[in-house]
Amino acid sequence: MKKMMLTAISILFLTGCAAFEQTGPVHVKIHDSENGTVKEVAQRIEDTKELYDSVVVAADSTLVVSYKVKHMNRFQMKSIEKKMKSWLTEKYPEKEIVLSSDYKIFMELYAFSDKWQTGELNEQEAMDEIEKIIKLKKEMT
Amino acid sequence: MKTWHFQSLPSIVSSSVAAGPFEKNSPYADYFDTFFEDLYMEEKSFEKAQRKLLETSVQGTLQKAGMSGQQVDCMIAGDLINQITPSNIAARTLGIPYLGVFSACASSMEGLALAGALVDAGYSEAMLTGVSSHNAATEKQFRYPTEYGGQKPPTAQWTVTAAGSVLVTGNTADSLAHIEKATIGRVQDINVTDPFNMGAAMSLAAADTIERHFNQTGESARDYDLIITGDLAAIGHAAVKDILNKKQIHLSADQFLDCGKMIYQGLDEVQAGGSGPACSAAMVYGYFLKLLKEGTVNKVLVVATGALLSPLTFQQKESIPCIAHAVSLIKPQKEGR
Amino acid sequence: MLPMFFWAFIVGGLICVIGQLMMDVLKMTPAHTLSTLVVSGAILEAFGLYEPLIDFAGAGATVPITSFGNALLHGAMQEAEKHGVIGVMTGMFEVTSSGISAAIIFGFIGALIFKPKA
Amino acid sequence: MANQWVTQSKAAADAHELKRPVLKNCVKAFLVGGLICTIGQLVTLLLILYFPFTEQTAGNPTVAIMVFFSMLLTGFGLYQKLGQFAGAGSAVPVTGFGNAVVSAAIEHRSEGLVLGVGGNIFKLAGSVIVFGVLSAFFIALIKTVLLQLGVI
Repeated sequence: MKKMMLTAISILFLTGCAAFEQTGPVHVKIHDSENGTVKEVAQRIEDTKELYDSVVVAADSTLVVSYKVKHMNRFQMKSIEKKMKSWLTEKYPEKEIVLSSDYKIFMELYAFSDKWQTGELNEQEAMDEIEKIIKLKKEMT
Repeated sequence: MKTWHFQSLPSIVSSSVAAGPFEKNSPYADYFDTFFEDLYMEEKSFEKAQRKLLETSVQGTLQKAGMSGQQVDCMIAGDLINQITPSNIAARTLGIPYLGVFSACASSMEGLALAGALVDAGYSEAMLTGVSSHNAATEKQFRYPTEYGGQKPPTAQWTVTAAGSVLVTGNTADSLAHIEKATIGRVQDINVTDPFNMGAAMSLAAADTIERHFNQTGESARDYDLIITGDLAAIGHAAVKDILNKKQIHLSADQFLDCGKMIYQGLDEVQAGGSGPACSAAMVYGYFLKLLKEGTVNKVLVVATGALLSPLTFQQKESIPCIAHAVSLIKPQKEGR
Repeated sequence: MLPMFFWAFIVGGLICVIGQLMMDVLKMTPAHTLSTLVVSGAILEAFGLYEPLIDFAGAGATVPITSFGNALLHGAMQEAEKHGVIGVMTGMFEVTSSGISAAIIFGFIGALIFKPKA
Repeated sequence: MANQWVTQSKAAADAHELKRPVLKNCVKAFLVGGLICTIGQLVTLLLILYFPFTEQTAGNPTVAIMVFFSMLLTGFGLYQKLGQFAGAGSAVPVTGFGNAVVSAAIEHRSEGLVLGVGGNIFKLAGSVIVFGVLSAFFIALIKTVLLQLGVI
């Protein structure tokens, strides 16, 4: 992968979790430059009433967003995703945008942000991890 | 065709019933001779097990009569499996001249009527006749694989795993019963297409044969202690009673019995009751012959019923043709004839 | 995740009730019932209704046989998007192959180690 | 005259027919079918938690695992008993498909591996595959053509 400057910040809003899910909000900040992006996306998700719990990871080339859909709104999961995606693409045309409401992606992203926050990963490792998650997401069947 | 009157009153001299593990639960299990512990009966397939049932039953019958296979003129046997192979292969093992018959579950009385006729006419001195059925082999052929989890409706019947056979000879005082008359049935069809509702399909065949038997012999229900149908089970048996009532033939409840209802009395998993050629054979050759021998009853009419369907015919939406053969048996006559 | 279990139970159970009614009321054989359900799954997906049901009920929609029809159509449509009409034929088993291959493999293994008990 | 007895007999038989306990059957089908799907959901969740599967990709291995369970239950003679109790509740889930395949394979083992098992394995389940494929083919064909024509 091309060497790049990485900025990644994660913000988590966690509400209403089942017993086996991690809880507690986490703020991770490395570089200030993507701070605005993360806050903006997180705010948008919080404002969308069908959604809860979000993990937003922003690097300068990639934006990975994961959230959960309230159960009764899962019927519209695909259209919500479409709406969100078009909003993000419009807003951040320069970034590769990865969007998922998949529970597995959410968990992986959460674990990643945890590791990033405790400083276990350097920038390169973090970028590799993100790539892995993106690959997992793109597997279709 | 007229009812056959067997002037010489051929004798049933011995009988034997071999049955599977489930039949041990039957309230009439005490009247069956041999039991197998599992459905395979030490054989490799259910079809082979069914053949073994028949062989076991025939050997039991011969043993009780103190005879060997060589002394028997002919064996008449039938079953439900394709081309009645269990009977054919058992005949190969036994080495007795052989006639295969098929009237589905009515094969038992078809065999007995023919055996009686051949002895009465003087063509034979000793005839063996028997039938067999095997629950799993029959399920496999007519319905689904045995392990398939299909739900059976309450009208379904449970094929009896057993074989019953008797030895018929010329009239002798030392017999279990005498064969007196036989009425061969006509094929009747009341447009039932559900193979899980065979009792209902067979109702008219049974009623028709009973009516013809009475008309042609000049007898009435009062002449018989018992009138026993083969495997009509709960629905068919009740329907036959209604039909006979309309035909002005009135049978009382304790006079009109059904082997299919009796053999599994009190067992829930069998749905409407028992079926299969061995159902009537096990009950008649095991239980009712004992009653005749003891003199508890003087005269019975056995009306074995058969549904003449194949998996092919009902899949082609053909309704189920049915038949019933009636044989009247009387208790041993000490003085002979 | 907990509501998922609840809805899997409800939706899966309801699909089975539909099957039961087809067998008991319409007197259909199991083979007719299951074939009809598979076709219904494909039709529902044609109108884009089955995938949302899976999102909502998880295994409640993927475990009943209806999902088989959905998956067949899904695979066919996916390939059709890439390769046009020819893809309809080639993509058919892309998504469903696991169920069929599992059935063949376990069926064969079962035949080797088990005997009918009856 | 004969015809009259046919109709009368049919009427008599119908009068005594044992009605299927539809409501009871439906309740049992609902409970067992629901339970099987819940077990499927549990399998899916475990696959997501402990293996690299997403909600999207966990469906296939779940089906395979459910068919495996079905093989065991069929082989030990339990699925048939479950089927009598639950009816469609155990027939409609993919475990019922597995049961149809496995039971046919086991049943025809006595006729050899090629003609018996190979030839009969889809004896019951075959129609499901045939009609699934046929319907999917025609629907996909129509949909693709309509998409290309820009109708939808």
